[in-house]
Amino acid sequence: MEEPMTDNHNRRTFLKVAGGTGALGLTGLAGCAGNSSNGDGGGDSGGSGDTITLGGSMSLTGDNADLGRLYKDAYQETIDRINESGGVEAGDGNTYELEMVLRDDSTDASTSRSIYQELIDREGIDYLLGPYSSSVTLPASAVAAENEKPMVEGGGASPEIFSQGNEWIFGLLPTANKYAKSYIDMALAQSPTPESIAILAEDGTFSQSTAEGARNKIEQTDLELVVDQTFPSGTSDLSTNLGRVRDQGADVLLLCAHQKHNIILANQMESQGVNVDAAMGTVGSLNDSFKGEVGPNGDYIYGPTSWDINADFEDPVYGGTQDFVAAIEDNYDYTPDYHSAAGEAVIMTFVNAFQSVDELTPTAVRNAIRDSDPFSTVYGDVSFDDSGVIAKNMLIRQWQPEPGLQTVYPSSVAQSDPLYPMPDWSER
Amino acid sequence: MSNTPETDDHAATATADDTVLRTEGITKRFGGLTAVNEVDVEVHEGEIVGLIGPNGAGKSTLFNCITGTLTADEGRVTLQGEDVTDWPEYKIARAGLGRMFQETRIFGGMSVRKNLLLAAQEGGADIGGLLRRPDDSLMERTNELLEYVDLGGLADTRAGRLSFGQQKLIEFAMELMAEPDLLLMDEPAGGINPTMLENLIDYIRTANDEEEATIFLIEHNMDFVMEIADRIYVLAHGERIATGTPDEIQNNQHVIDAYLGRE
Amino acid sequence: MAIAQFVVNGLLVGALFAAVAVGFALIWGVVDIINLAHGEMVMLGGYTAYWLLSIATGTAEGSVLLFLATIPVVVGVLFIVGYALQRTLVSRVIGTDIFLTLLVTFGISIAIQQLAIQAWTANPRSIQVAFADPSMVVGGLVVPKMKLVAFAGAIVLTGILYLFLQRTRTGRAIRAVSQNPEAAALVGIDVEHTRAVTFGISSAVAGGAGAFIATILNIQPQMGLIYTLKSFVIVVFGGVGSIPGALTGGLLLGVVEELTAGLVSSQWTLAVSFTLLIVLLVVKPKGLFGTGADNEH
Amino acid sequence: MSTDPDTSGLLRSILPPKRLDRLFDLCGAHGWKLIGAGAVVGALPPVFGLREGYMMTVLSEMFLFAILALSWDIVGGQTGYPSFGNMAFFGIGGYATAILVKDAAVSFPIAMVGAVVAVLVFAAINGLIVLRLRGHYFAIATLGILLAIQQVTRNLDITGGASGKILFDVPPGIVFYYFFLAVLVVEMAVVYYLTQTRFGFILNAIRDDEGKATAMGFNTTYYKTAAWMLAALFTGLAGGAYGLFNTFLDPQTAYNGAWNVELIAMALMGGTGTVAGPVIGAFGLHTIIEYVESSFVGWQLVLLGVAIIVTVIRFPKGVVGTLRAYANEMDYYERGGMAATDDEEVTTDE
Repeated sequence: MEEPMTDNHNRRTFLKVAGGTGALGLTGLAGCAGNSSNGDGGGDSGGSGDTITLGGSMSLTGDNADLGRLYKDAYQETIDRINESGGVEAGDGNTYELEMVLRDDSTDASTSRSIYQELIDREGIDYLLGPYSSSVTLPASAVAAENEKPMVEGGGASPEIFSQGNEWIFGLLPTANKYAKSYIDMALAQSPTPESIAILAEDGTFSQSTAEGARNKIEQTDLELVVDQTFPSGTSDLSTNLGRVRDQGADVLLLCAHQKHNIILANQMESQGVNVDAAMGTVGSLNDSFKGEVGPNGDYIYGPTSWDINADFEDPVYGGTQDFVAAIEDNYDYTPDYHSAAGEAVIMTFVNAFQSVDELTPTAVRNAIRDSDPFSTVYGDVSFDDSGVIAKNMLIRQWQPEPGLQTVYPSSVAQSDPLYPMPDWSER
Repeated sequence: MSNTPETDDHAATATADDTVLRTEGITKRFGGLTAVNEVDVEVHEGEIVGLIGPNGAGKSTLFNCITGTLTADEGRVTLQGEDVTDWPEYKIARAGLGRMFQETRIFGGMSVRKNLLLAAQEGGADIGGLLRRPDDSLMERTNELLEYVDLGGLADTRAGRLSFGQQKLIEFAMELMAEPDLLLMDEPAGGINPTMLENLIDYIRTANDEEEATIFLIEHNMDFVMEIADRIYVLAHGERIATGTPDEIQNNQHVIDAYLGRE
Repeated sequence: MAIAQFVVNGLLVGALFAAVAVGFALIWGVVDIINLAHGEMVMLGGYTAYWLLSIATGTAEGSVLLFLATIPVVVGVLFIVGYALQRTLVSRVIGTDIFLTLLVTFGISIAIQQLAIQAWTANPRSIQVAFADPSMVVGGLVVPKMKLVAFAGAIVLTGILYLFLQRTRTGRAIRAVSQNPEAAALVGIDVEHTRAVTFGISSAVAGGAGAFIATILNIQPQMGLIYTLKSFVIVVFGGVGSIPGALTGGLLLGVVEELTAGLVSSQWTLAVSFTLLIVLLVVKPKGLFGTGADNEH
Repeated sequence: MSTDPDTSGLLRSILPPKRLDRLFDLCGAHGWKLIGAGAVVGALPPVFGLREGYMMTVLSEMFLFAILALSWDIVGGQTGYPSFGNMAFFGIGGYATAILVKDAAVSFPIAMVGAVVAVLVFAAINGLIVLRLRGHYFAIATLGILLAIQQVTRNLDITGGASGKILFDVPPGIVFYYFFLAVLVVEMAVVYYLTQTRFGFILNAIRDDEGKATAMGFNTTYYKTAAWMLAALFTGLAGGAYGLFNTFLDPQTAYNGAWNVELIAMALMGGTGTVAGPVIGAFGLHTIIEYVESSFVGWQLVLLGVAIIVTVIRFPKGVVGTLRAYANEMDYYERGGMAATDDEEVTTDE
């Protein structure tokens, strides 16, 4: 689970050779059934002919190459399956095959911008797949708006992307300001009902957005915000801040930060004798490596996720979530995570819109995406609010001593109930 | 005044007009140590004056107080009739004080020619002068000076590549370029071979005779200083113990005692 | 009471800053090098302890005694690393431009840090030391036991270094080289070897501090820079080459940071540290205990 | 510490020092034409159709890095004050432009003027503090100021805090391509001209021996500050444009720590204290880093570290300096050997 905003990389990720890796067309990957007709494509396939081309830039090399691959594989697998089963029956009465052009931006904003500009100008592409990470998505979304082409993205979760009044961008990840919402709802549903909450937030973009969202949420509840502290990313000691949490007797603790600080949190809660009823870290708290570092100190800690691999949602292409998981595992030799599922939903968002428009134009497709009723994908139900963000809340998972990581909220998808309140350190 | 037996004998012989440098009661302490104690010196136009004394006598400290490198704790320094005691070092230099260092300091990373061009005062500090490229007359002057000190072929060589003796000549040529009212030289004869020493004595003499250069120099090489100086000051333990012509100094009992180490 | 707690928190981490900074001060004083790779020695020390425990127990967890048993090994390994760095790389730029000496240690810092990322990933790690009851309350102040152990460890490391310099033959050689390398060479001291030993013991103490840091905070390949900079602040405060100065400076920096975090806001702690550095450089360039930092050349 | 004896044998047969020396003389005699030719060549690619995309960005960034390295060298190489905090100028320029364009809604050119003013004011205050220090203290003080500014930027509202500034509606890439090229050409011309003037000589004199320069009557503080402001001016211009070029600015990008090292490494590898060196270093190192990053992902910073170590130990004079030393290796003996009666003391390096 990577943070969707790469504000933490300490150097500029350099540009790199794009080109070649791009025009994959339909020339299938090993393991995909070989229905690869019309793979020579490219060109002016936007509105006419029997092919629709989706184009975008993605982190295919560099620091985030591993994550970029999750999107690329999910896109490709989904498009291949759709074409195998005959393509998309669009609302204009024609049937289209899908084609994808994906170029490498190595998480560099200016490279990404020029790729999108080129895809639109040179390749005549009308439907854009978003890039990875918020800082790349933001400028890319501006290109989409300038050229009036719809962009659907599953890789940027900063609220800034959607607060610019841009009507051409749609995001499938709940934005950072929603990360804490479910957690607070969950805590308020427990007994004894918590009365006070503490926020400790790192001074990075993403963490600050998360904290801001949490503050807004808290205002709508009876919770009292007893500690609200920001600390620098470079800080490696939270003991003074945790001392505050302890002295103020906060019932619920929210740490808006990355894995490094989650580790410090878990260890220093113990050593500082901080006994809260619930504690959540926003990013990196659900990783195996987090739990590996902190051992039993990580028990009872919560974390948010936008997708649960154990869920089962219906999907018109795969059948259901578990079929999607199996397909990725079989064809690509790894277990998909929420990036993969969001990638699948990006394609399905376009497909759903193509099916419902009378004529295939960027504006019509944009309107169809915006006005669509919720539809089910392996990722869950998809529909968008007025700003273009998916109408979806985070799921909450918790490290439980037995059997381990469990989805605990909302109850409709929960594997077990949250262990609340967490036991005092002296009783463990 | 000082507790030396000498009284000021030169005040009578010199008129106020031609005094280039005058120090009055210069005192400099480092912690508990008094390096220079109430020293008075005077240098008149066209003179070559020597400053001698055993190691640690405070000669270089006195120089540093004159140039403004150090600020004297007490006393005054007057240059060409102007009180420069509290001036910053660069301003004193600009007022007409040149200095050659004991260890020879030139700009090793720059060409020999640039070293000389830098020393020329014509450019000045005004923006126009700073941003103009050196003109032909200046270039000609550098060529002349380099020829004069026999280093004409090295104009475009990096100064740092030159031998110690050559660097000393370049430093001297820079002072000829700058034409200061008063030139302080710290052990000019130190560390160079006899042939070059001969040349150097020649150059200093010529500068003194023909350009009427005024020179105040520290020296350990007694033969050299006795040969070249018009007058000599002697420092010991930070105090002026004698002054006079080379002959007078050579026969002065205080000086002999000081060099033999008697208190 | 709250202020007392902040001060205690500050002293507890400040001792670790001090243990890191003494080596930095020593190298600066003796070899006249600002070792920008000093923070990487802290990092390597932390990882060495981490892997030793992992090998011994299968996980990076253990009792206090087991953890303490790794310290001599960490110190030994880092001594070798420091010694080798000086002998193979740093010695080649001694006496040249200061800028080149800074750059070479900066290059070493980047290379070690990035190799560590390649070898161990950028994930943060920490050593878990098991205590029956991890924190204790003394007079109303919360004192985590492991922090107390780390505090004591840092003080002991610093003390040993101090005694080593004062009492041993090698220590005297180091001090001689620091005062006058030429004279030291004349009386038969192997200056190159002595400088390398200085690098070695400085790295060793930093590495030992790194092991303690791994238990109470965490370790990451990129953690070094912040410790190097803190060392610089401390040494500017305490004086180049001065071990008592570095110890005082470290404790004080810890207290200042925690007081800022407690009384103002923790988001300003780093800004305060760096501003303190600049102010100190301007008003007190030779340090409060200045023994010979030369501002010129 | 000059040329490597192993390779110099081969080099000697292909390119004897004499010929290289003549080449240097030729370049020296036609400096203005070379800069002019460079400007024309730099302006050509867009004329022949390169208007966007990867190569366009790479070239723009090469110009950008050359500006940064050359600016660093005005103070670090020419004046001998190696700053480890030049990115502070870049960040201030970037933020000033971003705030003016986004919050005050002024046009790009006017915002650049504002950015220049902001950077110069900052440089003047900053210079007052750090230029009193020398050596280690100067280097670390500049780094400290960079980090302090970064922290302050993180905590202010006007800069957008840690989230930074997003800039929409920016000019197209080609505008920045020509902007960076123009700034670079102007800067090269300015530095080249200054190296031939008294002002340039004084900067070099401060580098070689500041005490002596003072003793010769130069108020070195005045000249150091002027050089410092000049470096700040060009770095700030580059930063001001970069924010818009990148469409996004946060404290991490604006005060980029890796760039801060790269720009020094570029000047060092090309050859400090020269006009061509930092530019050659920027083009060369940027190309290498690009290549390594695409071919050996994750190793580019290892390479940077190793490259710095090797350069410092083997070629501290950089490409230009090493070649020049090689070209001039004989001239001392040829031109002045007869005068060198006691030349056992020839110092080969400072």
